[in-house]
Amino acid sequence: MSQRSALMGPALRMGGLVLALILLIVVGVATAGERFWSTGNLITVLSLAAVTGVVSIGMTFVITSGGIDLSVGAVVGLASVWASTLATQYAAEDYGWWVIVVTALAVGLVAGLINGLLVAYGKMPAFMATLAMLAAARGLAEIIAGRQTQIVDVEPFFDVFQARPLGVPVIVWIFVVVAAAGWFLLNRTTFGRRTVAVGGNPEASRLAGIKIKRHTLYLYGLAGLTAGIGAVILLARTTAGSSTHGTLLELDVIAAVVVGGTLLAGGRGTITGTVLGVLIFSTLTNVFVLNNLDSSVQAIAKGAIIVGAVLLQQWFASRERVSTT
Amino acid sequence: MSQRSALMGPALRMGGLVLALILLIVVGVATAGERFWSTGNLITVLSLAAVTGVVSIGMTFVITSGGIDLSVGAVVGLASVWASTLATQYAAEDYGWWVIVVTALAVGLVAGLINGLLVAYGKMPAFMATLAMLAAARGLAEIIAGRQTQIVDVEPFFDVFQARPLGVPVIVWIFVVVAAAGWFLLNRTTFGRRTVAVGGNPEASRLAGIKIKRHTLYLYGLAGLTAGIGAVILLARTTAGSSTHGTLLELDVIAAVVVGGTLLAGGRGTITGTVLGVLIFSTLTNVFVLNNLDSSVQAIAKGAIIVGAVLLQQWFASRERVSTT
Amino acid sequence: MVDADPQPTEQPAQQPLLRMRGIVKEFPGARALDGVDLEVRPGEVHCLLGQNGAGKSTLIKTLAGAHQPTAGEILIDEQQVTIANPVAALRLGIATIYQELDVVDGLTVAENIYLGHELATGGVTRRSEAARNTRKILDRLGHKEISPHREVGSLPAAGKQIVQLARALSRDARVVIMDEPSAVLDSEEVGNLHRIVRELTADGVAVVYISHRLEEIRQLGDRITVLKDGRTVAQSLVVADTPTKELIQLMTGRSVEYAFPDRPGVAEDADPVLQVEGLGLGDVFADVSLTVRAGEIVGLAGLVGSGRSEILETIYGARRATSGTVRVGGKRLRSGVDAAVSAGIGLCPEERKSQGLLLDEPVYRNITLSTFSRIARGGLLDEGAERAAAREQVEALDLRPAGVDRHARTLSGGNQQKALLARWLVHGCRVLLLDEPTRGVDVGARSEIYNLIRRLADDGAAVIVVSSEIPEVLGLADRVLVISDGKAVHEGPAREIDEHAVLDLVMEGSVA
Amino acid sequence: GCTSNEPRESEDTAAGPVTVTENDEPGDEVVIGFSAPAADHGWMGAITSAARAEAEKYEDVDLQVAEGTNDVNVQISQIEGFIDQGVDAIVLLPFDGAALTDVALDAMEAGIPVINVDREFTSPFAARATVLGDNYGMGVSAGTYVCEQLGDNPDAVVAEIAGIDSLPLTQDRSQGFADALDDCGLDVDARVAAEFTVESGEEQTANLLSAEPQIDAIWNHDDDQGIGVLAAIENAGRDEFFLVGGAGSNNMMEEIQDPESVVKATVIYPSTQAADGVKLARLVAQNKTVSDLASLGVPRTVQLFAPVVTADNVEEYLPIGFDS
Ligand SMILES: Nc1ncnc2c1ncn2[C@@H]1O[C@H](COP(=O)(O)OP(=O)(O)OP(=O)(O)O)[C@@H](O)[C@H]1O
Ligand SMILES: Nc1ncnc2c1ncn2[C@@H]1O[C@H](COP(=O)(O)OP(=O)(O)OP(=O)(O)O)[C@@H](O)[C@H]1O
Ligand SMILES: O[C@@H]1[C@@H](O)[C@H](O)OC[C@H]1O
Ligand SMILES: [Mg+2]
Ligand SMILES: [Mg+2]
Repeated sequence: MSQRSALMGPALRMGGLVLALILLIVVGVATAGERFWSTGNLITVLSLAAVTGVVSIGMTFVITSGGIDLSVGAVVGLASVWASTLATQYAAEDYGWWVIVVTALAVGLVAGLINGLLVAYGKMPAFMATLAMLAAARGLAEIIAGRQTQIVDVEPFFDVFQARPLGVPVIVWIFVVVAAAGWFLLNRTTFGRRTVAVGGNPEASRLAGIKIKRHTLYLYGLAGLTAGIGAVILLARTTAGSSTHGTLLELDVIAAVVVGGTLLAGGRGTITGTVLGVLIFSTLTNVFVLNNLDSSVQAIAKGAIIVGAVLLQQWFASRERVSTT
Repeated sequence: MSQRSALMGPALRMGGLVLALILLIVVGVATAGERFWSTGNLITVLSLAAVTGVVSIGMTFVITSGGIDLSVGAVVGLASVWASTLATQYAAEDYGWWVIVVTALAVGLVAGLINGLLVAYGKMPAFMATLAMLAAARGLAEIIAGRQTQIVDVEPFFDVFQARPLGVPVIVWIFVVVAAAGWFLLNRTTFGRRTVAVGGNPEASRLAGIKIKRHTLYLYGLAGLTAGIGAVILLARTTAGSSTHGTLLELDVIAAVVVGGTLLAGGRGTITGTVLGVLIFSTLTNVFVLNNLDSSVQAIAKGAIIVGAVLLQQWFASRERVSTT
Repeated sequence: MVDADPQPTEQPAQQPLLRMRGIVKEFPGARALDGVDLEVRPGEVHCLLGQNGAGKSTLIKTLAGAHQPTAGEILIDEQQVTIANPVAALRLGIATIYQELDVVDGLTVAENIYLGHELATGGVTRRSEAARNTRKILDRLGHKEISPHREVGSLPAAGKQIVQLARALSRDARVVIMDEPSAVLDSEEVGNLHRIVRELTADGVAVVYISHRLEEIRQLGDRITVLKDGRTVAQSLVVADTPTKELIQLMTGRSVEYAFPDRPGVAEDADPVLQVEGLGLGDVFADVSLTVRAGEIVGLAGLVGSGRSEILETIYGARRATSGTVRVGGKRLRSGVDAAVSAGIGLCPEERKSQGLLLDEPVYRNITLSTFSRIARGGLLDEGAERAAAREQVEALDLRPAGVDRHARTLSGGNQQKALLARWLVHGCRVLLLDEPTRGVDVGARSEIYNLIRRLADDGAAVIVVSSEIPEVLGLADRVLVISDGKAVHEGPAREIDEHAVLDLVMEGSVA
Repeated sequence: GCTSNEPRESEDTAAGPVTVTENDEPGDEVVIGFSAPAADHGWMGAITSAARAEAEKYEDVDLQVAEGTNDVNVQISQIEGFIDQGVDAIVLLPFDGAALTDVALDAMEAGIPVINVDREFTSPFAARATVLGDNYGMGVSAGTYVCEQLGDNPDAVVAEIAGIDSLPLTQDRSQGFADALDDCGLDVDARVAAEFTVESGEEQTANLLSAEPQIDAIWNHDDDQGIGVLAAIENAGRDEFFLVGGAGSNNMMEEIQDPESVVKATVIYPSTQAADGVKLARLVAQNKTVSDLASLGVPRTVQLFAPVVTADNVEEYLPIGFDS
């Protein structure tokens, strides 16, 4: 019984999400038919999900640990700008496309580590520390970009990131790989288990010998890193760096993670849920556009989906609780 | 001794804020001289602070109770739009300017109560419930406004709200009155005590017989109401309703409240701190404007101020703990 | 003997495994330890005794690396060591079971046990090996039925305690510290725990054992160190040679009669104040009926997890009953805590900190938490009157320290319990529901609390007490309900039943 | 060939040599307050830089540039500051014309002439002079161009990628576009709205292209978001349509020069209008007259031309392009 429920629990919890996604797909097929259910369109949906998706994986870790990162959108902007300055592009011409990638990842990582320092060692509430980073990163990005959109001209970069192995764009593959790695990291490694522990009971974790400060530092670093990857994807998709990249991304990301079933209070996280959450929102946008619907209506639908998904989840969770007792 | 420390504690905590504000004022005087330190400019600073200030008072209650309201900015937009539709304006011409005010307050209140229902009775995390409201309220505002800015033509409305008794604009008086009422409500009434109790330990409060659901409902209603007042102020200032009013206001408001010393985790709230927080940010903006400084630099400064204020506060708090011995 | 020579000299040859000398710990606001000495030998059960707030938990947290001592030295095998953090302690072979249930609800049993020392290769967890080892340890603890893959959040308190024990065992420790491990366990579990402790000591492991249950210390302990006000007042007394009376004298500085107050008996015609009929809550408990008259104390005895707390909480309206009714003074109660409170029911919950107190609020606001609205006038607080009401109770209950503006966090467990009782004394209750009112409370405070409960009943309140200590239920209550597996299996006067009979009933019930 | 609506008074900002007149002789020192929305995209950035550059040219102008902001509440306080400070003139590109009207009126009442740029106030008394882009006209120009190219095909699929939908100017542009298409029997088959950012341009376009497997023409309101629009088109490997841009950025003009590109035209929305505003403000403050006009005084309204740039005339417009 306890064995079964341990396996059933997550499955049940996922139930609501899968249901919601299927519902959206049904609506998509019913209203847009083949225009929706075509390889091309499905790839569009996945491509559009890539940035949010990758960043959501990092965010899943942060939220699972009981934290939050409001700065990811701004960090995506900053990383995209830094990785596309003329200096970076010259270096990329000289040394290789990876210079761009490394720059973006490094910027993301460093910004994340600063967040981590403030939260872990400065003992700032994560909300405030990352809100400060949000403001500062946007400001810095604007200064670096001089408020210009920076067009990337490094062909080898596009050769790599706009390729389509097996017909699927590289950026979608990146999403898939990051999600899989995130799943493994969260569920199969000490790092992941400690993340859950820190979120569930920080004091117990500390007493069990986990260096929670250092761990927290890493977690925000990880979130920053995924923001860096997000920036690379955006560069590849838009061919340009801009200080406006990632505007309000943080809200989409947090919504996807929490709608996916990760507890905002920490102590429970699910990568599968996050991926489903991301897909639900990007399918929603797609269905709306396919039907030429107004973005205002879409905003309302988005609100409704958040409410519906969270309530449904709670309903599943309460059923589950009854069934285990 | 413990009596004294109970009084000293908050005073010490305020210390950092007052210091920061004085610092900013010194910078203002040093860099802009009379242009900064003139009645006219000080009134400009206060007028600018009015919307954020009023909404921050409501937010202080929500955060003190352990919640958060991300929707206030969107609700300000929605209320401003609804209170300035042609229908409302006709009614205002017929019955009086108060129709506009009542409409704005009612819209704010109802939106807040819906948040409250979702949080209290739907048991949704406040972050998610109000994020959903953010999306939905913006969407609805756009639809109602038909994406047009709605100009208010009701002269009596402006007669009231653009007056300047004792040389100070009515909207500044509104801020003062709301802040005073908020202080009284939080510190001197059972409503305030309940708010602190619910934020400090919801389960204990519930078991002590406090109706925490109903109270939570009221709290979000209150926050919505202050958003409605904010909308009235914006209407008075801009003479127009717009679905873009209040964009990103929530972040400024939350920053001001938390920088002011209200605990993001709940259980402790301070209206005085909130007012200081609001003034710090609006003075900052003003000093930057007077010195023609770049908004990018300002964003970075804002981030730094958040970090500095929160860290300083922690330092004061730790000193305070020592000094009570 | 104690005063004459605190150093026992029976076995001078044996080298102490662990020695703490002159340990001082200052917190901002308190000198928790003021020169403590402790000496522990391999293979012994060394008991730490002291009133609430004496410094026991602080001492062992110092040993566990959770606190840094302000002064003093720690020696292991006569070598001086510094224990900078919990990892260092574990590395030195010191494993600790803390007083609070320090488990992570979202992780499985196996993951909790190996938290911080995961079985892993290059950071990747070896899950099946962890599960296998966990099964072995649980088996050793007599809890085969707990699956290593079960989420700990779904275990009852006693189960979580088992997990904590298992975690300590998994560490291969030389010293295992247990801070009130028996507080959440019922008698059967306690027996099990004692068996494990003996196994450990047989292997040469030293156990430092903290408990407020003196009989337990008699049964299990080899030597005792007594703390009072952060100082060692007696070191390494041999249990067998030290009478209980003397221990109490050492702990409290006075002699306390560890006795229950007299039972005046309830008048036949006393009004039934609380009437519960056919109450049920899902599959947690069913068909509970009971009547409590004015002046009567009814005890609920049973194993941990048998559903007693849930019964109280359901009567109180904190859980929504799936069947049955509750009446107070003949009037049927609608559900909801607020209805119960306004009908004059009060509940002192099981978990003081998470369910009872606003830790960062002053004591007086904790005491008036259910009455401040009533004291207020038209919604305006009257803090003067609140302070006065609180001060009155603080004095009556001898709550220490007496300042009502102190934060509740700074009170020891026993005093926190008194503050909770004071809340309902200010409120004035027709029905008082007490869930484990003496858990973690020292002997001195304990008998004060017993007297207080009796006095409340004598003043006309109807009282229900839940306690896992059967003698307490039998000694305090007029009438006893034995609960087993969510059913009342016996009801009768407390005088007519003894501990064994209760245990038999409980066992039968859970077998049935 | 292509025209927009006839400008009532036009100043030749499009191209051509800069005329130096006696107006450029230094006069009394004037302090001009300048306020505009946040420079969060190239066009708006160009607006401010052009204004600054213009002010640099005059030793008698002290331009006080307030930080760009999209918060009307903050922008109002900036104007209040200018009034309080007693500047000689204010050049104001409001985030929302309606919302800034009242404070502009205050300024006028305080005797400070206000030059309104781009987004129009709702009261004629709120500005001494107004320099307007022509948003409706922009839509008309784009629509007319599309009609010219597709006019003979009534089934042609026309798509529109609008800018920030909640701005009145976007509504004006869409209206102009729809009206012009209507004249040749076409309509907008699919419409999405981006946010003047590259990212949103890419995202919305990707969805749009998925939704419409076959398109004949697309009008994109804004060349800044156009970078993203083009990227999405590239990503989807589509080229069966032609694209018309909006605003007139350098890189769209370069695309127009490239015969391979889907970009065939863009509609100019001059990023020099705030610079014109500064010029006019100086003249007003110094009590001068626009020299090429016979009438005395600075005109009340200057509405700029919204010409269509195509491969034929792109050379002519390149000098006034702005960087995204
Ligand atoms: N974190 C802390 N901050 C301040 N003072 C503390 C802290 N922890 C403990 N103390 C002080 O240490 C004293 C001893 O507390 P400790 O927890 O060691 O008592 P104890 O003997 O374990 O009591 P109990 O039997 O109730 O568990 C307390 O009275 C308190 O004043
Ligand atoms: N912040 C603090 N300031 C002062 N004293 C504190 C603080 N935190 C804890 N204490 C002290 O720590 C001691 C132990 O606290 P704890 O919560 O462990 O209670 P306890 O006495 O061990 O409770 P119990 O024995 O009932 O479980 C208490 O005596 C309390 O006075
Ligand atoms: O984005 C620009 C907008 O802000 C301005 O008002 O008009 C031109 C546009 O391209
Ligand atoms: Mg203790
Ligand atoms: Mg219990």
